[in-house]
Amino acid sequence: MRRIYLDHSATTPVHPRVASVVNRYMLADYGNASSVHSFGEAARKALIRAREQVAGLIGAEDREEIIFTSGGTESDNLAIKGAAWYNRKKGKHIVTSAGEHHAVLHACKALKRHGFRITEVGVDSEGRVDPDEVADAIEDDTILVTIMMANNEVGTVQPVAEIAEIARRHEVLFHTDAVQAVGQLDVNVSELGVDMLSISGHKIYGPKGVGALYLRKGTRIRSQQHGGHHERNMRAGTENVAGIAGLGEACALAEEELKFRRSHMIRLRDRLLDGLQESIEGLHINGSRDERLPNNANVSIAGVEGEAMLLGLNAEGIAASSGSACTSETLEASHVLSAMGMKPELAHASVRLTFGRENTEEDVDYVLQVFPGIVSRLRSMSPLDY
Amino acid sequence: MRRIYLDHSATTPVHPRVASVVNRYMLADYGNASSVHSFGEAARKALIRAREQVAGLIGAEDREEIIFTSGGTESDNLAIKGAAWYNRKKGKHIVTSAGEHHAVLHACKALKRHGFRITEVGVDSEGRVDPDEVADAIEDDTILVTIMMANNEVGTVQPVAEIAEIARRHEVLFHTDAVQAVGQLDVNVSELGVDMLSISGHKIYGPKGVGALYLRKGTRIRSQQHGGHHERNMRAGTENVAGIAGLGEACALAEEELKFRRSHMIRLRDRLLDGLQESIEGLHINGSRDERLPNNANVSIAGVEGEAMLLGLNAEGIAASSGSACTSETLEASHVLSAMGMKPELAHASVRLTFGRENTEEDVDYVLQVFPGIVSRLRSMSPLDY
Amino acid sequence: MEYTDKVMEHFMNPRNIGEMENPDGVGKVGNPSCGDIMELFIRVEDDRVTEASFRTFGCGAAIATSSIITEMVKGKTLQQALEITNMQVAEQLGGLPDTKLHCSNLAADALKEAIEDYRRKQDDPNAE
Amino acid sequence: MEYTDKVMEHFMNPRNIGEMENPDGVGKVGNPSCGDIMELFIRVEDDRVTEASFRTFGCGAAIATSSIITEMVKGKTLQQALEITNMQVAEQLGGLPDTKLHCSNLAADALKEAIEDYRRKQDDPNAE
Ligand SMILES: Cc1ncc(COP(=O)(O)O)c(C=O)c1O
Ligand SMILES: Cc1ncc(COP(=O)(O)O)c(C=O)c1O
Repeated sequence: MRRIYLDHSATTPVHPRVASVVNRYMLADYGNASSVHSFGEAARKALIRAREQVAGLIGAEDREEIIFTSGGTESDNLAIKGAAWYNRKKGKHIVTSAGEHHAVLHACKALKRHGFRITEVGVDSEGRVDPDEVADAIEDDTILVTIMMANNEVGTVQPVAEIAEIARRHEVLFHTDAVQAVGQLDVNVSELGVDMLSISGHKIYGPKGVGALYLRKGTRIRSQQHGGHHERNMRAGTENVAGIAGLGEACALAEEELKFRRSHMIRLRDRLLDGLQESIEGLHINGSRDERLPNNANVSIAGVEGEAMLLGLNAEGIAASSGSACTSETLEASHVLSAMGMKPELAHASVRLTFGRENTEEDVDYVLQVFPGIVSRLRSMSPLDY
Repeated sequence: MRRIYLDHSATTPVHPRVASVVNRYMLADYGNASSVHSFGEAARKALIRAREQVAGLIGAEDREEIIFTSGGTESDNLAIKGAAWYNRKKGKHIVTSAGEHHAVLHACKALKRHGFRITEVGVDSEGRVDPDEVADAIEDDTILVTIMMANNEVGTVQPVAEIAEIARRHEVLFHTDAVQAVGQLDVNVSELGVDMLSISGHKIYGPKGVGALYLRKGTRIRSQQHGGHHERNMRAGTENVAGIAGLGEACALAEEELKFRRSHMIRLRDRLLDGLQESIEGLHINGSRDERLPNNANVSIAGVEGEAMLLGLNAEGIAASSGSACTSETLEASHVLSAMGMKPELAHASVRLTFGRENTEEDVDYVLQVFPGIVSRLRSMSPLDY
Repeated sequence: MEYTDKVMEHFMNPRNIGEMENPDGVGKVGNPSCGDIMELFIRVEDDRVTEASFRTFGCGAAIATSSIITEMVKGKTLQQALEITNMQVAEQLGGLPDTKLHCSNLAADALKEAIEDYRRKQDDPNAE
Repeated sequence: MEYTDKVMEHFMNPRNIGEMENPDGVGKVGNPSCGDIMELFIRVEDDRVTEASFRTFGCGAAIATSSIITEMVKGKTLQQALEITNMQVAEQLGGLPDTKLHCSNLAADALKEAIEDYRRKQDDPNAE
């Protein structure tokens, strides 16, 4: 059966070039980067190279501004908890938004137990944060603003540079979760003016279980994992050399391909959205149509539950995701769609299709060919109108 | 040039069988384990299988007792901080030993900032912890005892079952860092009677950047990394499916090979230690000769600094490590050798050679052939006597 | 969230779908905010369920449980039908994933409502 | 902790090793607890260092700096010798890793001590 993977915001396949780098450091240059001998030296060189590759992609000035972590979740946790604990004497207030990833929201929530206060600014019906609301939310004892660069569910791109400017004006640290943005948008830490920025390997054709935190020179945070003196004392634990080298290679690849990826994916995305809108009645596009990730198509299809659509699509070989309660571990509809003010029956009826570099127009046409049939089959048994 | 890797306690090469599993989940079954579709299903199955493989190796009753982490350091941090925060209302005192890995010692130290008290029991001249001292160190508000199973530097094996029994008698949680023990010794969580046990992939021919924490059913700790509901809410972050599958395979391999590994490595180790003692004057074996990891040879060679020996060995193609200050990031001699009461000049003169499954008698003979020459060359320029 | 083959078979080929014309009893459970809405229609003759059909907005488990209960209930007396539990429905499907067991396994509840609806109408033939 | 080729060359083939018989000056720096001990011996004629040798317990950097300073100092006047800095020694080796720069880069200190020792002996020829 034809299998079409359209869930690249959940995770991407590892690019063969990345995999071959990973293999080199698993099988040949397998040393521990702390070792004096030649195996250790090869590992250290791999770390330096990867740091340069990551720094290069995001326009960091110095490779030492890159801290390797175990993924986007850890990067978010380290940035937020690290900044909070380091600055706790200056203040205990953090500003974030209701549309953030759980890695951000739950890291903030964990800090509440320790007396930190969290303000979640809302998002509009397209999922956008209003910079003025962020400005209003900043209090005297605010120490950190964290707003994501692009939303993982609806693909909405946030006005991060503008918000970073506001934070800077108030002398508050600014962190952005750029896990979905990197590799699709121009991400330049200088132009954005961010102090910290989170990256995850497996969203950009790199390995799972590896990520990075950009930490602007001079920005001080408190380490969250303790042990050896790795990563300039910011993150203990034997460096995942193979994974880090893979992340580096994935970043180099992203830099090479950025233009192609963007135009390629926008073309596929728009072909899909236009086609779906033509062929399916009662379809609603979620998120901003303009300020949107190139690879993200997210729609709600009135009267049809999301998981059921995913199963139907999967039976036709198409891999997608949904914000329906039935696909979340908490059994609640997507907090992002809810924050956007979407009615529950539409939130449960959402489907997200996210493109990757290897998708083709034929893939889109195949989806357009089978999707309407799935919808009408499910609608034929649905009690809801559309 | 012949290259002989004798630094397996620092890290091991990834076994080809493990690498091929990792590759499968990087390139083919690359789904996110949270996804509904078939790619997600393949990933979920990989996690289940790996959990069973890890549980199998350490005799855990239920695969759900295994929590995957980013490595031994994170497992130690999660166990210690997780237990401390969960039980903080019961008490704020933790007992550990001076010979623990920094992942344990520094996790404990980090808790001090939050009002926890740490007692470090000493070790004897062979690096052993006295169970009676642990018993004496337990106070009314002790909530956790953490003592490693085998020391990573000198290879000394601790009387963990006995200490676990003491902890249980005092109704205190017991954690052991078994990062070096697993794959070399019989590690059975039921027989040992431990509540928590740390494992790291890259010490057992698995990938770096992945590890596990055994958490006995019913043992409650507080999660340290927040985000999605992964790992039964104990550890957020997209599961490193390829790495976890690799760790699982490495555990399966360890179970198959355990007997062979032990006898093979004991033979090599003893051949080396006997040979060195015969050919080098002023040589001192560090750690216990009997209660010792099969793969660990650690010696101090009076009058010769450790890093210089490593460079000499490396020039002959031999990869080893040392407890000398010059090979540590802190520029202090090994805290383990110091805790054993070793004089600084001997601590700085230590060399650790740790065997792996692929080493041979010829490797040992080659070391025995070149090592004495390196020592006499360095001694010829040393002002110290031996 | 792995479904058994039986669940997938019922999801892909659900039995007895659609609204029933002039049903003898209708049961509705769930609500849009929790993501599952189930409507069960029954026809009753001589105190036995002779026909059942459903309309469901919900996940795979919700659809499969709806489908299979329309088969399970056929030919059963009302008393027998009332004894069907959600657990039995899940068992008939070869089991359901844990989370689904607790949230999308409502078919037996819908059947109970349908039977109560039937009985209410019997008691008061003029009721709508 | 990467060493330059020059460091490794001096480490593998150190120049002028060993205790000097009847040196004109001896400098000792470092101590066992910090892991580096360096002894530098000099012979002085007409206010110039004509010969130098060393004994060192220490890491690669310690040995290489000891070795190279015995070459650097040869033929220099005492005044010129005193002007040699640890930094210059490191530069002659093509640089040293950061940590080594601060801890095992003691050769110029040893040289200074040796020259002071020489001068002390000159001032008081009976001194041991
Ligand atoms: C926006 C965003 N932030 C953070 C994460 C977490 O990253 P990771 O999957 O590497 O833990 C993800 C993906 O899951 C994401 O999409
Ligand atoms: C005894 C011991 N504990 C913990 C660790 C840390 O594990 P990891 O290297 O996976 O962070 C190591 C190895 O570095 C170790 O030897």
